[in-house]
Amino acid sequence: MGLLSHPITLVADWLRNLFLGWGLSQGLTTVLLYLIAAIVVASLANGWVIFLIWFERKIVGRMQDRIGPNRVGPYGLLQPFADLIKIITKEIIFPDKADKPLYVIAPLLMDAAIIAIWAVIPLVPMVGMDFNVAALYTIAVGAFATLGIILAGWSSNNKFALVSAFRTVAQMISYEVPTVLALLVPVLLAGTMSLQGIVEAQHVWYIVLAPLAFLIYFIASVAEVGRTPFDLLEAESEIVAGFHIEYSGMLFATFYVGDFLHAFTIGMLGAVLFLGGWRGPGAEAYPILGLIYLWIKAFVVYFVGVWVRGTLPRLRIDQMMNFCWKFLTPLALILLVEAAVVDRLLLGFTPWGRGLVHLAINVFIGALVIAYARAYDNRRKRERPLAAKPGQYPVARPPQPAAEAQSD
Amino acid sequence: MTAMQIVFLITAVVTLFAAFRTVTTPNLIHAALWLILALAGVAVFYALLNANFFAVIQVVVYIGAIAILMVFAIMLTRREMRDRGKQTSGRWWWAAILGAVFFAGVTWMIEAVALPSQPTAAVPASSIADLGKALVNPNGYVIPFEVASVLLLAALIGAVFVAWTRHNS
Amino acid sequence: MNNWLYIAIFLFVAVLFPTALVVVGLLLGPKRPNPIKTDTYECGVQTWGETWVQFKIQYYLFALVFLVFDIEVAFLYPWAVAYKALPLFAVLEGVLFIVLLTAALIYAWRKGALEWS
Amino acid sequence: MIPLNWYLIVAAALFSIGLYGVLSRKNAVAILMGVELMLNAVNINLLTFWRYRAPTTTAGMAFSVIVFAVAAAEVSVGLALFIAVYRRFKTIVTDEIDLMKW
Repeated sequence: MGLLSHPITLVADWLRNLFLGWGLSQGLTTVLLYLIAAIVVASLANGWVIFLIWFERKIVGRMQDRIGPNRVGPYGLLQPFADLIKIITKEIIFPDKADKPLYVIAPLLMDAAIIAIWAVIPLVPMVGMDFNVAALYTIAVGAFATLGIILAGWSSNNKFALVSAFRTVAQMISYEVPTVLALLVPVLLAGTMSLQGIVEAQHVWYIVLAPLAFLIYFIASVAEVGRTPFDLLEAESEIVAGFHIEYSGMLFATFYVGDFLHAFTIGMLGAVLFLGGWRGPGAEAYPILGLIYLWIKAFVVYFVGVWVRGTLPRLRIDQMMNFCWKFLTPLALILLVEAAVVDRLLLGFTPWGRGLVHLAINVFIGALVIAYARAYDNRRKRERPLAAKPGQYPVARPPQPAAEAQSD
Repeated sequence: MTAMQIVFLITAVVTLFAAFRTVTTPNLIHAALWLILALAGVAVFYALLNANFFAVIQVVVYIGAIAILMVFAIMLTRREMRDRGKQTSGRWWWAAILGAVFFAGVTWMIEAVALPSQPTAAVPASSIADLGKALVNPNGYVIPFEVASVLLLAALIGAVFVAWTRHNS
Repeated sequence: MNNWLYIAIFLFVAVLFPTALVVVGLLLGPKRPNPIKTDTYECGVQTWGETWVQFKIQYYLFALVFLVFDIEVAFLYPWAVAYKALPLFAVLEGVLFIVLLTAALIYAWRKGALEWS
Repeated sequence: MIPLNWYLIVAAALFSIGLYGVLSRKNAVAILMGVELMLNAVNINLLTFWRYRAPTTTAGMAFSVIVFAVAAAEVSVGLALFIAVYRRFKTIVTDEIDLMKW
């Protein structure tokens, strides 16, 4: 029972005895312990966002051949703090026509929904809760985030905000379908909805058993967060700033922070569901190692998201909807059937044997999908060839400035 | 009075108030939001009943989908969103009397019957798996299970058929 | 029950965090509203007409298909949790459910309900 | 523990409020909201009796899952009808949809 092997149990027991020693009742002690645990986890999440904001700006800046934040502190590390201090002293504007209670509730609801996901993430082995519907819980709190966006758009009393909110909600609910279906695959393979149980069942990481489901989950989650290339909802060039156009000061910052936290949270969920969560050498003996493993895995998934964001251009809304409904959803349905039928036939296999068969079938399905997509693309090109000849720009070019009078 | 009972009473007051506002607010969007609060209250009841799965499903299905669908429908069917004028029909007092009588009658019935205040057993840990097994068990609910999927298919076909006309887009 | 207690406390904390930040922002920030500042922001152009305008049917159709797929959660998740203990026949019943769901998707697709524009 | 009849009374109240909404509202979407409240009241009863009388069986749970599916089907078709009606009559206030009055 060393500090290294059971640090959390040790601290919890110490605190419990401390509170009991003060003469508090058993129930109240439990409530206090839970409160402390919740505050620790939520602060961890929120504090981490400060680093993420710096990291993402720096990395995306480098990817796009810029320097990124570099003025405040070494490597611009203190930039987020400067931003925080600035934005916290900004005026919060309440538009005259806004529906004020809802206008304030909306960002709080959205941010709270994202923080709430952290309640069920198994950060370390053994400790933490074994909530038997945790996987669905992560979807359920997402419903409140959607609600927050509708409220923000509607209560702002602004056409841009409302149009954007509706687009966002249409996008979020559309991409929730492949998310839910892809999430069903690890639940089915593990035979439980408890995230702790899913991690424990991953003797072989589910990314081996279901790589395509992981991809779908990742893409659909990124789209649900609404990051580039799925950031139509706040396409500055089209609808000004999106559903939070009227927001300012800390209310706006709440949306902004929620966005970053959500991005990392989906990395966390991806790591828990498909990358073995806290699993790693020595994690069972030293739970703190498990936390570090989980954090690294989550960070890798998050980094891929940032990478995609820094690289790809924005999609058009019809392309985005088509991609969801006509590609991801059917593929997720096929994968679900595949996982259900194949896993039943592999009952007696060892974990690795099972994993390799699943992997082979997934690769096969993936190859088929790519071949189909190629064929579709070729057919489309044949049917509707681009007007431009090779060597020319395939897009309409602005008229060449024959005279200087063109420019204004 | 235990802590659970206090939680129950608070939830009951909030839920019923939200439900009352749902049926009385003139502004339809506000009515939809009150409805969402009432539905969330029902989810808390499910949690208090140890029906974890249903508490979560309540939020996913009702708040995440049905309420959103309603908000969309409200926005689609108003030429202007602010609702003016009376929202209740002239015979609302009839409805009020009927509701009150119904409530009184049911309450009287509930009080007349001796009901247990303790559950007969704890909820087994495997209740969700049991539900899953029962839903696909030929001696259980496999017919309702498959009929439900046909119902959903029919509902989707019907709804898309009714709502969607090409010239309307 | 303890799980729900933890979740309730966590939800409370989750609401508390952003609320605290916004309250601090309200306290520290200036409050100097004027009619131009609190007017509806539309890039400086005067707003025109009602904000709460009517929307196109497409939003509704997406929400509709989404609803059908959302209900499937209530049926397929218990099935997936029970999966390990099910005979092959019962697994295939679940697959039949998924196939019917796919039929719904295909109908909406062929009908053109999934086309934006 | 919470006595069983508390749940039943709350459910009855919820049902009555929903009933009032269905009967008194003029807007069709608002009527549907009342129907949702009534369905929820029914579901509370189903799950309450499941919890208190037969928690080891699955009948109560299976029934409420079906209620969920029926509610969803009802909402999707109902709202689609209202949208079609709105397109035809430019209103979904039920008093004004009187083509079949005579």
